[in-house]
Amino acid sequence: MLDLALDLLITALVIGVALWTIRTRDDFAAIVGFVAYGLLLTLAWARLAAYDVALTEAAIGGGVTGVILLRASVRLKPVTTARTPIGVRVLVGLLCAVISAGLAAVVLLPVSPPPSLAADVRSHLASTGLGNPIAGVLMAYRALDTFLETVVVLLALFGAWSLTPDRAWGGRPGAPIPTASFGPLPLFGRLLIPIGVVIGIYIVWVGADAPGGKFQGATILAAMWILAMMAGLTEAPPIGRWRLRLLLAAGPIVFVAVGVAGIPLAGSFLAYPEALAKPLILLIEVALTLSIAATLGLLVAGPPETAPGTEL
Amino acid sequence: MNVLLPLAALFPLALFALSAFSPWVRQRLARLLWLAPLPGLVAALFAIDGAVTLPGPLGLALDFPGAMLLGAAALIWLAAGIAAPAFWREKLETLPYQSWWLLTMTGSLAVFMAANLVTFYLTFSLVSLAGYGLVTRDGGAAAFRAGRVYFTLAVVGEAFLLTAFVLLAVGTPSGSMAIPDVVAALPASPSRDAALVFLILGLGSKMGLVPLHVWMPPTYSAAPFPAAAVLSGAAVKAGVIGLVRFLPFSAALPGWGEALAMVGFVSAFFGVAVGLTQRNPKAVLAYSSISQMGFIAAVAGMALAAGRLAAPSELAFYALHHVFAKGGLFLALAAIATTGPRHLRPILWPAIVVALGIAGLPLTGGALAKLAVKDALGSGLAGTLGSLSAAASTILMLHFITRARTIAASDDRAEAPLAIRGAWWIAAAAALLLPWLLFPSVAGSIGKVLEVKAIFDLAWPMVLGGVAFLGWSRLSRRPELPPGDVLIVLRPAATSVRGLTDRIARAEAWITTWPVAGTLLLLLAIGFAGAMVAAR
Amino acid sequence: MSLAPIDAATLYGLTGAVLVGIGLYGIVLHEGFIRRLLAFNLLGGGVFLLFGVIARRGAGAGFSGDPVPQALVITGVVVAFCATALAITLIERLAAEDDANDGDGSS
Amino acid sequence: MTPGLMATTPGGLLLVLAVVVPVIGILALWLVRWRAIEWVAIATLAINLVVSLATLQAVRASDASLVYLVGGWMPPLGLALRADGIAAVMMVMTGAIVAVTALYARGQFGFDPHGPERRRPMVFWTMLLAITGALNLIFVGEDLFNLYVALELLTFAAVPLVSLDGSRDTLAAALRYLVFALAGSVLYLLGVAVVYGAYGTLDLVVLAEMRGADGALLLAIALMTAGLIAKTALFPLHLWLPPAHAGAPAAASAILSALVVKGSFFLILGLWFDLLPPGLGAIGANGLGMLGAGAVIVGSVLALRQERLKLLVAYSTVAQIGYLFLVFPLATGSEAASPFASLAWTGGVLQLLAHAFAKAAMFMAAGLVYEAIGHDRIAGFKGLGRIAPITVLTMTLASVSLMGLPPSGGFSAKWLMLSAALGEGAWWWAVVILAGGLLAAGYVFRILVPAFSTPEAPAERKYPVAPVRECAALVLAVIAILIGFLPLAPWPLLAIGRIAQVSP
Repeated sequence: MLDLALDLLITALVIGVALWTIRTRDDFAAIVGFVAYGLLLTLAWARLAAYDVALTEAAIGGGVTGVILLRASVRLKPVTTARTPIGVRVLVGLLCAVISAGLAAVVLLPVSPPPSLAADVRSHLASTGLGNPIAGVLMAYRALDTFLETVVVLLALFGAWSLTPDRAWGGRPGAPIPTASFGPLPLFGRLLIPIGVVIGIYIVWVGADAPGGKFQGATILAAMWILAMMAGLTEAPPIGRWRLRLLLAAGPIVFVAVGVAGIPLAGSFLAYPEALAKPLILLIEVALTLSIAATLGLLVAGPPETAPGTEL
Repeated sequence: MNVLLPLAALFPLALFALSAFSPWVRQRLARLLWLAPLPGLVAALFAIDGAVTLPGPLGLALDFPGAMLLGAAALIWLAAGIAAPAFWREKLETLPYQSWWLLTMTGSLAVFMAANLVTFYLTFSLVSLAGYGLVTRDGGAAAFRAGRVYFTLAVVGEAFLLTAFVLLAVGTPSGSMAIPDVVAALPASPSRDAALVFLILGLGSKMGLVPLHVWMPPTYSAAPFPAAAVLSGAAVKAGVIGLVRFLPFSAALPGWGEALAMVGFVSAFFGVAVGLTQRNPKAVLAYSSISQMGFIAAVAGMALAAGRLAAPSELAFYALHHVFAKGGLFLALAAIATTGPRHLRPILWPAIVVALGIAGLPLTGGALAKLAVKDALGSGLAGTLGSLSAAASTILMLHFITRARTIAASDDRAEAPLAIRGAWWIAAAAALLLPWLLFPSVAGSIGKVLEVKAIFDLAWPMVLGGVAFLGWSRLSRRPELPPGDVLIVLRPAATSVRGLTDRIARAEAWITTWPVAGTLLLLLAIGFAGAMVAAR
Repeated sequence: MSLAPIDAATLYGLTGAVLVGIGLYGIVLHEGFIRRLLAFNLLGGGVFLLFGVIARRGAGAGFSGDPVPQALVITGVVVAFCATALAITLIERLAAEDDANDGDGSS
Repeated sequence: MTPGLMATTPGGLLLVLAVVVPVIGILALWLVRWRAIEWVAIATLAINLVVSLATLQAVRASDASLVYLVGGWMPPLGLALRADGIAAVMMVMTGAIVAVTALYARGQFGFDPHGPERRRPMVFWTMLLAITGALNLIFVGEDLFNLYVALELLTFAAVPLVSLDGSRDTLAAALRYLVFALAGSVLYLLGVAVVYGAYGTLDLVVLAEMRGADGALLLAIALMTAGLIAKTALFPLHLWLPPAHAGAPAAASAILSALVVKGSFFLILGLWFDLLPPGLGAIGANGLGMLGAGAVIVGSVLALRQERLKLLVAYSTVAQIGYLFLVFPLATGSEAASPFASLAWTGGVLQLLAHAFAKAAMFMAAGLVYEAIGHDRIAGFKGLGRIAPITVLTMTLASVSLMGLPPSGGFSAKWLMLSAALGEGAWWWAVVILAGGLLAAGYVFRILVPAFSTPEAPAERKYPVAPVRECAALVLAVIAILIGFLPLAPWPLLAIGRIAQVSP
């Protein structure tokens, strides 16, 4: 009963924050609302016993997305616009309500027994050497999805870079940051970053058998990198630098190499020979973590805005 | 000899391609235009009953009616090709005009050889659409206005024709697209009536059957003489060959036949009536074409009603004369316009003979044409109407002659270049003499032509027409209508179409605003779900 | 097919359905692209929650939920983030262009 | 479960290559020396073309789908790739157009092998490869979520092409495109969730065997369809297309208009003909047809009114997409035992092919016109035939196909669809097809007439254009024509391996 009350509270809060985020006329307030929404969703995922997802939601859905939104909010002029006529709002509201009602009907009238692949996942998990079933899905059964996802992430970065002004191509990502080599931030950074890096690596490492994994770990690593950049401890490398590009591409390259090696060794693309499954998967995860961390960090930093040549 | 068919069709096209890539050819192209139809002429003489399958859906075949029209069209293209450079002189140097000329010619010649539906549609479209370039050749607001009307009617006509062809194909169980096969299957086809309606609409818009004739007078008025000569002489016959090819003469369809005949006679008399209100001799000739094409449609209709197997040759023969007569008279106008009174006679006199030949002047080619279709019309009401239409044509042709004189050059000693005069004389000779050569193969013994009764049958309508013309010309106030008559009524409709597109554009601008599009997205999601649940 | 029990899964499922509605409303009606993007992310949260409910209901074989939909959500969250990052960058760049133009006083 | 369907077939590896080769190309592109990037991209696309041709050949030879179980895992747990006849045809179309576009785009965007690295070539070639891979995956993917990832990949690759130029207008167009497309994707994803909740699988073949007329499936299909038509820019959801396709550089517009919108369309085909239980689509299919009809009319009318060539061509795409959706009512209304053997089905595929080639050619020609005379205002086209004869020839041939004159792919498509419509007695669809043809003739003539006419003063070419680029555009236009030489009858190839035929 207490559980249900807690769930009720969380859902009420989620919906309330969502409504507020939509309703408020202040863009910045809406962004703050959205970050709060992300945190609440994390709770919701935890309540649904989906800890991997909760971690992902906290790290990416709420975390990095929130950071990027805040980055934008600082730069954008607040726009207040006239409200649409009430008739339109009512009409759209009705239509949305109809769709919600349809989905609610699907939720309220489930198929029984509920379809599930849990048993299938379980029965084949041993052959992957993994303990975390979600890692099994991501790295074995649906490895193609994951592989493409890494390509999507990379492509999003290239897409963001495509918005670089022509003169700034090859420069360092992001707007020039006024370096704060003194004050609390560098100190804070020096203290926090090593801890964060350790935690990030740990999350990747346990991801094979317990909740965690490359995306969540990579997010923490990326966060530490961003922190280091903000603290003036390091600078983002110019986007033209070959080693940076190799770092970005390393994950997909290792992934595809292991995948292709699977054709002769295990009979299929993205199949792992049973004896080597776990080490190979870990190898991919490590490479992906590095690449994703770098990609996320650079996505947060944004495309270059100043011409190259001012550095080095 | 089969190779002559693709050669005839593709030679003008090849010349066009060559000119696009070779400056040497381009510079001389104007003087070479007359060469382009020669393979067509040769094919008409030597490749009768040939058939060739081309790649894909295309195929060519030539039968006797097709060969007559192919030869005639090639000859008028040749004559006009001789006259054109002399008429346009230095203006000819520009390539685009010549490319339109060659493209139109390709379609105009190949349509007579089309063996299947796709080829016919292709060639029919080509002659229609490329003709736009000829109509608007000399620029000017009137030409572009006429061009728009021409183009609109052309594409509308093609849409009708395409519908008809698809219906023909759908109604052919064997799946064949060969014209003889689809026509054989037509009488029993479930979509027979619809196919015939669209066929007549599609071909009728090319032939200028009322009320799809509105493009013809403004177009011929605006088009330069050589262009008008080939358009009226050769291009229009794409519609005639359509009737020849697609009407199922092997099966008597009295209802359809008589309906077509009625439409035809309406055009025949309407053309004369409105033609008399025209002052521009080009417009008069255009209305004469409407009238003549109506007459052909009437003959085709009566033949269809009776299931007359000889109809294709007879129709083609009649049309052959019209190719030379009408094309020739436009060339004659070109000559008259550049000739002063002193040298007018050798141009005008043949023009009078050829013009009256259209009305059936005894012993001319036109008389033979009338005699060839006499049996198809029969001796009943249709026969009488046929004679009356000859009387009407007489009036119109006399009117034409009086109008033609007025455009003669004012410089007394001016004389048209030999090329133009020569081209006209070639066409006139062909109009007067060629039917004599072909008559025996179409309608039997030449002796029929010389019988007293035949001559009388031809003569009395002309006398009647002559008398009527005298009366008409004495009227002090004669009505005048603009070329294209009912087009005047349609102008406001064009404005309202423009208004409609304005409204569509405004609606589109509204739909493409974000909230509206978003709302539509939601609506569609809900709508599809509703539609599928409803279907359950 | 019978009515679902009122448990946590159902509750969150209904929440997901409501969030979808709220998100769609925002996408359609907001003027500014940053707000549309926020609404898109709200909407995404709702969709993922629906996946989560499906996962929860599919618990079995010793797992607290069907791992497959959970894995899909993880992939989906990352993809949604990428979309957001790309869109935000576009929005910023567009704003910068507008600023530059305003500064010129031209166009 | 049919065992033959769910095992990797010989040649199945081709499908993996179709997806992986472009990805490897992208990775290589960012790692090789700057001066080599064009060669990397072109080599990748050449290999891709070979792979797609080999796929088509393998499908034809075996008269069955190619299947590959990725990682050896059987659906529903694992992901399968599958190429049936129509997918193979789509792959070849994509491979060919992308490869020719690459030739057209070589040396463009300020590419200077000896200068410093530049933004636009890097972005263009990256996104071109990404689009190729994403489309291949869309054609061979079989898992609805896997397809979602492919769709997003496609969108993320397409958006930077729209704003490649970097001007304010193109940025705005790209943003509008991206956010509207995202709204579409999220609706699609919603449908995926509903499907998984009801069936516990996302594999189309498995689903086709399990499907029943339950509400969840219908809701899912409705949501996914709505999302996908937003991405396809079907009227009235086409708000993003004209500015995006008109604003992108010519080579990019060619890809966007010819191929990218076809990706989401292909998925709608799959949903309606493979997933939707038979008999339930009748009303909805007519609805899709009506939207298509609206697209044909409104798109064509708007095309008639444009002053600029690229906008005209973009609106022509709106109209031509409309024809594609006429397949739904025509093929579901067909009396043939299998809709895939029907005239309408072949007509629809032909329309897709013909439009892809003709439109790519048209956009490339528009780019060449711009380069030749420095603008693309139709009113200023006088004398173009003299200045750029090959380009005008390209436009003419492409136009012949767009307006449906024989012999051309556009004509064959029109003919087959008209045959289907009139054969079924559904004359109203025939009226739409014919009206669209009339309007297309109108807008095409608006371009060609001035191009063929003689200028008052001899016009001069502003900039030289490499003949190979003119020929690239011409080749695509010629292919659009050559498609018209294929037999005017249903293609057995398109029926190979359709899911609905193998399941009861």
